[in-house]
Amino acid sequence: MTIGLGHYLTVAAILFTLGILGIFLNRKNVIVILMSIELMLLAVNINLVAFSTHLNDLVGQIFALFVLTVAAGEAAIGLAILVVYFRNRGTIAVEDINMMKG
Amino acid sequence: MVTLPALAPAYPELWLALSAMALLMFGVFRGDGSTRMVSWLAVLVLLIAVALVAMQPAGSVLTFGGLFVSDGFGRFAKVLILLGSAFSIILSLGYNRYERMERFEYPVLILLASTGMMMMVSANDLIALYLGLELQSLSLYVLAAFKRDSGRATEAGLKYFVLGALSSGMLLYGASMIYGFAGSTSFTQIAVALGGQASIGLVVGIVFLSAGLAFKVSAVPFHMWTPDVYEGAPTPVTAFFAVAPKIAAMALFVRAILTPFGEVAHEWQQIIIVVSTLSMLLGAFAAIAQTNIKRLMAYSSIGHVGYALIGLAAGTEEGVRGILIYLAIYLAMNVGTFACILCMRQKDQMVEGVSDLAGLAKTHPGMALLLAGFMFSLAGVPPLAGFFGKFYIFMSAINAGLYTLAVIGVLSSVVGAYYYLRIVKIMYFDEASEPLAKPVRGELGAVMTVTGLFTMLFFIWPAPLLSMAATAARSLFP
Amino acid sequence: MSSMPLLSIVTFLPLVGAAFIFLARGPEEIVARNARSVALWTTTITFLVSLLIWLNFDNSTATFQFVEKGEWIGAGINYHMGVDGISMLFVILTTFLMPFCILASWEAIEHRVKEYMIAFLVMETLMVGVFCALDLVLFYLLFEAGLIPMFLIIGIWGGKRRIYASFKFFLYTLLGSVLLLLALLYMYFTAGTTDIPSLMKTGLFSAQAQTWLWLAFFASFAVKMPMWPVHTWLPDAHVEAPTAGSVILAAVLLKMGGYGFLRFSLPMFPIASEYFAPFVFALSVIAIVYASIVALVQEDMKKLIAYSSVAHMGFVTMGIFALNTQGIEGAIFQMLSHGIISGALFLCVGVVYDRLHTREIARYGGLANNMPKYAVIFMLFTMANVGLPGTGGFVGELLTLVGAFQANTWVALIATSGVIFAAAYALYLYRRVVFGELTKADLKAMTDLSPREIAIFAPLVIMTLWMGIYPAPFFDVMAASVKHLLDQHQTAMAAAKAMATAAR
Amino acid sequence: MTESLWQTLWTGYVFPGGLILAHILMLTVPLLIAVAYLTLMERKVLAAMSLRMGPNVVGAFGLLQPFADAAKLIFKETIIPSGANKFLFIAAPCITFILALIAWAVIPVADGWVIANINVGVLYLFAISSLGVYGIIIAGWSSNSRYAFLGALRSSAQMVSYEVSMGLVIITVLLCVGSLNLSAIVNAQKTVWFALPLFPMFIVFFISALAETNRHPFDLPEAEAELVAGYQVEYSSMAFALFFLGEYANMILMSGMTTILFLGGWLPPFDVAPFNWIPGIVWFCLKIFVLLFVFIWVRATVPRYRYDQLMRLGWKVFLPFSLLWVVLTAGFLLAFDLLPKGV
Amino acid sequence: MDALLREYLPILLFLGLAIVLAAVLALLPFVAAKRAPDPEKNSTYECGFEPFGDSRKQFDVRFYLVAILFIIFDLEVAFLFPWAISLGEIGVYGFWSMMIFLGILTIGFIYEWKKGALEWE
Repeated sequence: MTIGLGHYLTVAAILFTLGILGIFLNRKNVIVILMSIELMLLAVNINLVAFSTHLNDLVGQIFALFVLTVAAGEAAIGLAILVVYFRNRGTIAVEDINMMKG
Repeated sequence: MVTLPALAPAYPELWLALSAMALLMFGVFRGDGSTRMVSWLAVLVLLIAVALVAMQPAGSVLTFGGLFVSDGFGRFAKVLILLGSAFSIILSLGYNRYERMERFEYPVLILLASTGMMMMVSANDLIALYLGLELQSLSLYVLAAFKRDSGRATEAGLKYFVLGALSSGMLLYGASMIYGFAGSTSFTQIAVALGGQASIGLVVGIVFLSAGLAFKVSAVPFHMWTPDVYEGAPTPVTAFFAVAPKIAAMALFVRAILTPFGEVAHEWQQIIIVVSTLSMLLGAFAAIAQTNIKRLMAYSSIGHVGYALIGLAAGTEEGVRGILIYLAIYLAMNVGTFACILCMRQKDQMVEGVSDLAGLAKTHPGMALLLAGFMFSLAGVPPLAGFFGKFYIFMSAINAGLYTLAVIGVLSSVVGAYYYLRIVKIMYFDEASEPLAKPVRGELGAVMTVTGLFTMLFFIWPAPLLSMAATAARSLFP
Repeated sequence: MSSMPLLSIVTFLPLVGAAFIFLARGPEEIVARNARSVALWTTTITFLVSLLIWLNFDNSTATFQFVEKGEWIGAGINYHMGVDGISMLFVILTTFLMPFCILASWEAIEHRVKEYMIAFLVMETLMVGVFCALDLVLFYLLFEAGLIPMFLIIGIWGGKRRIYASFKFFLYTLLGSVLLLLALLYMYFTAGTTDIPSLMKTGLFSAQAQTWLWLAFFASFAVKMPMWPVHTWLPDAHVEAPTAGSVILAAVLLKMGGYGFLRFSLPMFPIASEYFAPFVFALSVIAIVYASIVALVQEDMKKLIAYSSVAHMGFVTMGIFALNTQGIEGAIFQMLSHGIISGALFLCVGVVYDRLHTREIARYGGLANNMPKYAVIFMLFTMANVGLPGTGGFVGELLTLVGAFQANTWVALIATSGVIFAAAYALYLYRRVVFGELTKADLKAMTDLSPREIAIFAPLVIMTLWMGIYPAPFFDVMAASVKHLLDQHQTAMAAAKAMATAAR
Repeated sequence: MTESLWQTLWTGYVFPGGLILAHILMLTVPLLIAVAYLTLMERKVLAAMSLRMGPNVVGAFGLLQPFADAAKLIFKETIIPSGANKFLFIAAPCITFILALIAWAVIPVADGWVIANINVGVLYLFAISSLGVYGIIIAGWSSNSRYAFLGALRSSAQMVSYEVSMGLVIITVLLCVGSLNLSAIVNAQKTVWFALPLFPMFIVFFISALAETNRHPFDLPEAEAELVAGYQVEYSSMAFALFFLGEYANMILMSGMTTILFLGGWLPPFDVAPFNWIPGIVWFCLKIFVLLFVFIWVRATVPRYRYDQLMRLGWKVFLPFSLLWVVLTAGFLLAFDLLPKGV
Repeated sequence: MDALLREYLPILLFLGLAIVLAAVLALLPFVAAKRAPDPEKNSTYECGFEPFGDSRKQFDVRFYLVAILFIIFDLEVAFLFPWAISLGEIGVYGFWSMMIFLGILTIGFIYEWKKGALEWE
């Protein structure tokens, strides 16, 4: 059995789905949500790199590099917001994020 | 040896980015005392950027190896974005001082977000799209939580961040699929590669891309963040959110769907129609029960996005023109409305209840008149500007044969009219229990008046805006 | 004459007055006084200027006169104004009634006078504009814009349930007219223009398209008219609106629906009009009978008059869709006379309301004793409302019935019963208010008409009698246009039949 | 059929696999012995510098001391604190140890003497050394002790702070080489060791290496007076020993990296006889030895930094300085057309 | 197995060996040493005091700052790696592109510095 494009895509799709599920099903901690987001972005990167190899085209890898960078920036800002939130509320449990009902 | 790309088409963006950094340095060396000055400088920077955009030569120019396009469509949207940002900075001046969040980062962040938005609008490639979008989003996340000692603001920031990041992820996933199945990230080349038909992988990509973008424009069913973020974020930030990013995301939506996938409209039209319908209906019905005016404006904006999406569903030049006109008018109406909301103070405290407007017609007749104008305009009652926005949107829908969508649109606009009327009713028919504080701040009054006059007198001479929008729309359909 | 943009002057003159009032500053009482007089002067001058239109009107032609055309939105949507025999009289009607409205509000309105006067002047501009507009978009714009001042008039200066009434009025009308908007857009794309004279050239739309477009237009005009069963906003709006508001509502706003049928539905969708005529007949007849019966049991004077308006509008729609000269001319005349008579009736109610602040019929009685002048005037208008020969009401009603007889005997027969009902409820009202014992103390204290009130009623009395005794000038004005309308209709129907035969 | 299958298995998998394993063992065993004797060397050198004897009871000159220590640690009880996460508590030292070992996979000890000659060796090293933080953080967190947790935070903050400037220093070297392959980097120093032209960077790198390995004068995390023993406070027995081994292996690794990046790896100082008679491995070990001696020497002589001083040095001095140096190096190489071209 | 993966095989094997070695060493005391746990011994070290509360609750926000700064600068280094390798080929254009990037980074760095993000105590 050779490992082809389809396998990479499947893995990426599974990871991506896990990431989304992690965001929506997680009822405990916001940090887990941040990690889920990272998981999603990683899934995308797998996709990009797999396609890049498959198409023999470097653009995908460049895209992946940008995604990595932006993901880091996003994580940094996410953490910062989380810290500010924690200082205000003293908790980062998901069920406590309910000041506004909607 | 790589040659230097032509920078001229990106002068406005470069100017903005450089100025933002210069102002950051200026601010950090001068301290928070310089906020007012930095704010006005930022407004100046934005206006100069408007001039730079306006000075761009006509026609479409590609640069940065095809990643960046400067065309009529982009220029139109950019002017709107820049004006929206400038207005938001002006609106924030009083509030920020008042709420003790007067920090010079605020205007700088708005400048950076504007830079990102302009890149979004000019993106001709999935990578450029993503980078612009993220530059914008990251700045916005921070802005949402800018009032860092407020529980609501930080909660809003957190929610916005989580859902924004989720949407970015979905958009990216879509982008990766499109890249993989079309073999390119360039919009132009994707269109060429498609040759009029889309494979299943590509359709998945389009769906995810649309979902991500729908998140950004807060269209149903990806709207969950909007009411909470609008309510929680500091009011000037909400005002900013309601205009500039929405315009940018909408313009991006249009370009990212029409340029590469214009030929395969049948693959995405249904999605847009459904999203648009749901947005209009939810915007109309959910707003009825709101008591917080910022929340109400959130639902209102969801509804308006629904209308604007009709133009995209049509997928025609008229549709794009309709969207652009709609966005321009939407900008004026929302900025004005938020200027009014920012005037809502009682006993040295900001208030946000719809009922706090009671008796406004007696205590502040001028402001009540303007706000009533905005409300009627948002409801789409002629002859106010809001009517023309809807007029051109529905025109494109009718022309594209989307009769059902148009009928749903007009019917939901009647429902929507109900809650706008309710505000007018509260201002004019009810008695004030606790009148709002006087007087209205100078710059708020000025913004209100300018946008109010535009909204109310637009019908007298609408031709210039319409022809500009038409020219802009044409550039998307070479 | 063509050098002067007469229609624009008439249309926008009130706005100038409104601007003056808007700019007024100072103590509230002085502002109020100035606002009243500026408004009165503006409306009077507007009326006088509008008379120039009639004086210079050419009765012999059916084409649009006093045409003005200017670049506006572009892409075939222009600022295009003009009047023909059908619309001219409505313009005059509007400008004629406005000064009375201002006068009627002279003392009745005590707070926010400035805004009130502005709202009325803006309203006048919009109403005149609607009748003059020769561009569909312009028409729609003005047609819809009227909602805003009327909403405020009812909502701010109205009665107890004013909020409910104003919302109902606004949303009903808006709901009806948004469909018109879509139809308008469709027409724009099919015909490539929104110019009304161009659109009136028949044969632009297929029979199927006509059906849908007709329905969309109908939705709007039927609500505005109002026809049964979408009339329910009218009694509420009438009851809650201030007197002048009711006058405007009954006298002018309702006519926009009828005017719309004549201007759009008949000439632009002839096949659909013919097709839907029985449907309209049915609704009209129901409206006449039903509204009359409902009027009989009303306890509120204004509500009673409102229902009588619904019934009278039934005659109008019936006349219009009779699709013959008598029917249409009768309908137009009926609208004009109803405009004056119902307006006058509301003013009559306003007179007593100003004194006793109630409109409950049972609270009154025996006013003939201490208010003889009032009793006479009220009597005249009540009779005119019933359709007594010699008053304006008679001519219109008769002609529409004649027209209806030609079209459909049964319809006409049933409609005739409406005349009897009308007599019943009108006289019942009059008897209960004016005749009888004058028992209650507060009624005894009521004074007769003041000179100002007499000044208001005098011209209305004259008009009513004139229209009843010598209606010819009115018919002269409209004859050519109505004939043209019907000729065109015949041609279109013939063409359609020829097509249908050819297809077979 | 079966025979050929066996044959393929043998020639295709087992034999090359065994060969690689043998390589690995040839590296690992001396490395572990070196680690053991490094501890002894440290004690001896420190003792000598403070005019003491150092260990001298177990075996001649105390040469068997490391083995005695090892035996003692093995027979000690591993105490797992009651509030600790057991799995992570044990895993943390393992991670540190494993990372310290596998980084060696790409280090060329002599020309061609490398287990995996991958072309992104520098990236690999960089990645592995970044992962080192995990062992520490996990240790601090899983111990459920204030001291351990704070110590872990401090030392990871310290490590990441200096990693940035280390990265920038490596960039300057890469600019001169044009390859990420470690052997290529060594070979590029045939004319001159990078320590000379990039002398300031060499110094920055070495100091950062001290901080990276939590060595003196940056051993704040385990400063007795402040934090008892930092993240290791709850550890005992072999779990502690693994940390210990990892730390010393890292020291050797850092010395090795410094050697490769700045001191010409296995190259002799002058490519003339008699220097080039001596095999490369000897030069390599010699250079590492010298550097290790400096490590210990620094410990004996330099006073410990305060934490704020430490962070300031990392962020406010090293980072801007190395960033500037990157720009200067790139500009210089570009201006004088000295950049390596082509691959 | 292609050539690229073959290059990494030794690392994989090395990793396996290291894991085995670490596991053996870590678990050795559990076999060799006698165990006598008691609550006092197992309690965490807190200078002789009774340990109280969860020790992981709150810590200085500056550690977050360092983490955030690290992420940003480490990524910058990630961009510098390929740039440094290929500077010979991308020449002046590449050089100035990176200088712009570093310039922006420097502005951010100055901002942090002035804002006191780099201060301890």
